[in-house]
Amino acid sequence: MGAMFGNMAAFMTGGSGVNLLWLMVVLPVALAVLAVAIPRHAFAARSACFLAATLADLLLAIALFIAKEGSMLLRWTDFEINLAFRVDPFSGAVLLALGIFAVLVAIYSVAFLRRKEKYGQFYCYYLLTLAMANGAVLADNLVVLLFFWEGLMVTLFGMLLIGDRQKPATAVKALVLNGIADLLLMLGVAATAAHAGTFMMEGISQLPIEGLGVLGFVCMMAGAVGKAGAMPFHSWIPDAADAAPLPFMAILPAAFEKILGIYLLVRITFQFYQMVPGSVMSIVVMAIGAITIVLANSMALIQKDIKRLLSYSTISQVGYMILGIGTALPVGIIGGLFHLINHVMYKCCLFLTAGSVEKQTGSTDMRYISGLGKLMPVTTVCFLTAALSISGVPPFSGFFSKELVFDAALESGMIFYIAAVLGAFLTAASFLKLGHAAYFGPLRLPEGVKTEDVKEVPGAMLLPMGILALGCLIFGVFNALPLSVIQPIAGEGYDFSGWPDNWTLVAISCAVLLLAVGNHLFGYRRTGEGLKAADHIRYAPALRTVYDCAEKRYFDPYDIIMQLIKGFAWICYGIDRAINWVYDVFAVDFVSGLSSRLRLMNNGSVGRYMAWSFLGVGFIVLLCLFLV
Amino acid sequence: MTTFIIVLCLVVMVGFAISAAMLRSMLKSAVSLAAMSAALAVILYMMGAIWAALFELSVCVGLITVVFISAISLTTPDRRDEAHAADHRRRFAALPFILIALGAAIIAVLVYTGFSLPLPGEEAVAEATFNQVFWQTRQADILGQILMLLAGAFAVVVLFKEGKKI
Amino acid sequence: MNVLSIAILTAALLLIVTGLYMLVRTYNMIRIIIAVEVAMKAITLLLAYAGWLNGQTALSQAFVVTIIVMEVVVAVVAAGLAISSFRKNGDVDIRRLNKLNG
Amino acid sequence: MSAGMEFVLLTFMGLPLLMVLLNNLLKKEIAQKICLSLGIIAGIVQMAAAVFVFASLKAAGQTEADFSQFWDLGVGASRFSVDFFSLLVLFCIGMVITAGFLTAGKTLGDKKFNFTNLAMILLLGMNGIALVTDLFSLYVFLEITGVASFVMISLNKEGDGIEGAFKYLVMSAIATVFILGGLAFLFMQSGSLQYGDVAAALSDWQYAEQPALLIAGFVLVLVGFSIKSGVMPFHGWLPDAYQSAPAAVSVILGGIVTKMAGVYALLRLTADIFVNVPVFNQILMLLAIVSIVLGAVAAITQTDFKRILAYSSISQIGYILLGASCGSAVGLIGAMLHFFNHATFKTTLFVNSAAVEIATGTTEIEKLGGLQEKMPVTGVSSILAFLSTAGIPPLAGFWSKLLIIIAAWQTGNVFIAGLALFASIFTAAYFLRLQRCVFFGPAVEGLEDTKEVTGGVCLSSLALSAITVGFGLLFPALLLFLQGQGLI
Repeated sequence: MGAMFGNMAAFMTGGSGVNLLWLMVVLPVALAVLAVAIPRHAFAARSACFLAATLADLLLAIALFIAKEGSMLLRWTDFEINLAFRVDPFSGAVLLALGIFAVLVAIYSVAFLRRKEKYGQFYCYYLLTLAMANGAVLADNLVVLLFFWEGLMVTLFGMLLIGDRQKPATAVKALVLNGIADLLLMLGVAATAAHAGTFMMEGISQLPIEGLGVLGFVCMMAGAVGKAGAMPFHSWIPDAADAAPLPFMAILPAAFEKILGIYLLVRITFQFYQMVPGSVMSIVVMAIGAITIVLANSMALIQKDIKRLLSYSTISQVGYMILGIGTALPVGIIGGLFHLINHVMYKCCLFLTAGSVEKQTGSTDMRYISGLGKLMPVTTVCFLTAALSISGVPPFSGFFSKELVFDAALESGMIFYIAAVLGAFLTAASFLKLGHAAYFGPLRLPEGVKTEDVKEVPGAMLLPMGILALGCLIFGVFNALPLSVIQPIAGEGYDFSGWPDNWTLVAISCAVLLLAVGNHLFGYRRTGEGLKAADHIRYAPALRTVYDCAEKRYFDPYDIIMQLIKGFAWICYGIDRAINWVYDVFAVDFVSGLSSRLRLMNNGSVGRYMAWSFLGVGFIVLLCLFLV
Repeated sequence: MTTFIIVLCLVVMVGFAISAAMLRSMLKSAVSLAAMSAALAVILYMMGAIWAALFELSVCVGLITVVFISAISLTTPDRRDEAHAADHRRRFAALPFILIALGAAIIAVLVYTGFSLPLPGEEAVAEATFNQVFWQTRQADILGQILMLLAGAFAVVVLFKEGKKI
Repeated sequence: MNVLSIAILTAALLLIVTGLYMLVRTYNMIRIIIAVEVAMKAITLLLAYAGWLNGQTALSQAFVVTIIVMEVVVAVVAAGLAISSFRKNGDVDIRRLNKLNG
Repeated sequence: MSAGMEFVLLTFMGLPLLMVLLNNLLKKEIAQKICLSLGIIAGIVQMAAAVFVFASLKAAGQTEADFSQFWDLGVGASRFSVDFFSLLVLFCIGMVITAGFLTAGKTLGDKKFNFTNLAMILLLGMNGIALVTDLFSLYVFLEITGVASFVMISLNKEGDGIEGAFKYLVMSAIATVFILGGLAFLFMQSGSLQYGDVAAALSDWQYAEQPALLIAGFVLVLVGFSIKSGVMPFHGWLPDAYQSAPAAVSVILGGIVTKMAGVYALLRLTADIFVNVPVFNQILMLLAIVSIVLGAVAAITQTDFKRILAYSSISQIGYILLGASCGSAVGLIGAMLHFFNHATFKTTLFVNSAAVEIATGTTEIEKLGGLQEKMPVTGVSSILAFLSTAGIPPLAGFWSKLLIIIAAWQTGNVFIAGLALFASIFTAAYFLRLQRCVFFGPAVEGLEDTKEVTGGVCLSSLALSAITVGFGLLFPALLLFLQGQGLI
């Protein structure tokens, strides 16, 4: 007992001085509980508690980022499954990023969720998600990592259920897809631990990818990529966009899941395992990235709803990061991570602008809204900044990270470069369409919404959007700032800040952008509507069939799995009926029959009771004769 | 001599027990019970348990019989039930045969296995008198008796008092 | 061989069996109480005999005296219940007591 | 041992006696008003005293303490003494008595005065059972407990009370005959009925002069206490007695009385006396598993709230006895904790049944329905108690059941352990049925105006639910404490 407390004390203080690591997890959880405990009507108190939690978390993250390292260990079993936390420069930076986005989206959510039902649940899940994400980043033990990873899945499920409790199909879909990814991760963790001979992450270093390592690497990578939302684990995100509150989209699929997935991917590919440029594994990862870029972008292009378009675009941007990291070249890794930071910023910002639109007009469907630019100028400016950044227009941040990824892709193979450039074209085209349709052009509002009601959103919602939009610009112009943090992760002596070295690539990128503008103008001329600017691609001869199939969800991996499962279930049905009969009919009849017999036995006559007792005595005596 | 008296009393006890079971009249059953108690008192006396014998005589033969007789007189049904009486005889007809068979079986088993419980010699008998033992070592029981009598008193209050109103 | 031990044990067992047989077979509440008393006589006999056997006569007497007191109170309570039942139902037939079942 | 503690020890026997005296010496009008408060005071003081004595014993490093104040006892005397288990049980008794008296205010009308007298005698009887160290004194206090409960069941002479009481009396008398017969045989061999002496006489019972007598002795004792505790197939009287008792009485009866009279005694016997008699444990284990399964099965088709609880009691008693019969420290501790838990959650449920009876006038579940919205406190505490009974983590019942099943597993009787685990499904089944019929679903006609019962009933179900939840959450700490004591 005493020893346990001593252990606990050492755990909390980290041996010397105060250890903040455990606070990163415990504090949000505690405040989540507190936020729920506060009465429902005290919106202000709950929100204050909620904001305080995210702010405190940010402060802790800053402290850890500055401290750069620290660790703690609570030994609870003999076989290495210990609660171990560790922070190093990389995870410190990731924690800081999580903290910043958590605060920004939290401020936005408070304003967004005012006068909405179930905001308390949202706060609670939000803080729990934060705690789980912190735990997953801090974990220094594979089992602990897995624990927090699964915790994220649970909070994700909960958040999706807030949106539409009556039709939990989306939540179930997300749960199934994430569950598959997590199962793969679990398998990967087991294989990796067996391969390395330890669960402690600090003890796993540069394993060769061979034998058991192949299984471990592939499965863990699938888990990480699945969390990040790359194909084929992506299909719940657009559906979630329909169901869940928008701050959820901004924080989970756009920010946290990307950060965590890519964080784990980097850890796997460069710490746990030794991925060599040009190796089979590298090509597999790059292929996933490239396919994701092209397919998701082409889906994004044809969407008519802002949220769905952003969701597909989110998926496609993951492709760039995976592609960059998959090259295993320093420039690719740095590009991928830089793109991650940029992506999270502009995509967060984009989702927040979409949230503003929804808050004011009640819809995000571009068929009903148009020309909001004059009514919501600040939102429009933020949108524009972020859209320019995501399209890769210099000197916004997205341009620089994309250039790095292009560089690495070209070095790894022409095909990947072509895919990346095609993706850039499609991205630019889809955001041209989005911007044109929603913010410019003639004013159009959904039925029942009056023009005078639609005005700029409150300051608390503008502030996070503004900060993020500004960030897009700053990280582009002063790109040395983020790169100085990212570059040490790939190794010593790399410097990719400033203007890209390869002017040819820059020229090609600019040409692609111009091509996208030209394409948009062509489409606009043909149809006369910004929304339909991409229709010539949508209804192009060969693509038409493919898109039709895609819209009917023939390519949705979840639906394919479900079809397969349905077939399997049909086979199982017969067996199931038989077993069910045993449970439903046989067991219930048997038990209720027995119960009725026992009731008859107790017929109210004391003589009967005595008779049973004497029978019992006789039985015991007989038993005694046998036993003695 | 002691053995003879005790065995005789035992036979008397079993006999009265059978009559208590089989006699149709409740009153006679109660009296049979009293007779049993009296026989038991004799046995107790022969075993040297004088106080116990005294209590058995005064309480069981006296008090309990009074309780039974008053209870019987209070619960006499309004009508005599001849069918019930015949039924009673039928239900208890098997008892003597069961007892004879069982008794014979038990005696046979005990004799066959050479069962015997020797009485202790004089030196092994504890010196303490009933007074010493009862008042000095059984105080918990005495407390229990007091409580039991209290409980009996409250029981009488609850069970008999309000009955008059009905 | 000891006649006394065999006789007392046999008699005690027969008394208990008589009492239990009466308990099961009778329909009269008062007779049930008598049956319990019959069985208790056998117990008294056994306890006194046990004390006689191991030389603890005084202790066994203390037991017997206490048992007698307990017995009386139980008999009084049981008689009280029988009388209450009689006042309620008009007789002391145990077969009437079957409202509670199942 | 401090003098203060000796006085505190005396409260276990002295205070209820004092309350009886007070109740009867006061003017009748005053007594009618304050009698329930007297009972509540007695219950609460008993809980406090139990905690105090426990703390003093811990502080002094002792495991048991005799009553020596005012008692000048000879050698080999029957004396009162407490150890940790008795203290736990005394605490339970105080708790249930308090809950019973809190319930009595709304249910008993003008019978409060007699109720108080009898409940105090009952309390004395139960305390005696917990405190004695002599088998014969145990019988004496059993009989006191029995007589007091017979009268309390028939307190309400208009209802079925007399029937239930008489059945209980008859079965209890048979049990007494068996117990005393067994004691006589044991006494023949041991020459004393002190727990220690009997245990010594039984330590090598195979080599005794007449092992048959000892076997007869412990079989008879086992049977007697089994009847008293209502184990299947000796259970006939138990549902009838519970169902027919007035609400407040069934709280006390179902919560603690039959457990004290039968189960506690059996626990004492297995822990202190029949340690070296494996046969005893084997038979007990068999009875226990039969009770667990059949009790739960029988509860499934019952139609009366209290009767379901009664059958559930039979099943739960089986769990306690299963733990005790394992013969290991883990099993015994599991049994003791389950004893405590059972006292808590079953009292909660009986208080709830009393609340339902007060609010609607019936306990037949077919006539009830949709009370959850009308009686939220009752409904929620009932759910908590039922989850604890079914052994759902992290409520208290889960932990004790877990210990019991682990202990059963360790004895090698995997089949029995599995069966005990499996029976939890039946537990869940009958409680779900109860919950659905009484609390869920639409309100039945005629019950639209039902209101939550306020006052003592509500208070006691809340407090008991808090204990169930709190104990469940604190259980790991308790486990660490027990580990620290070297008990498991």
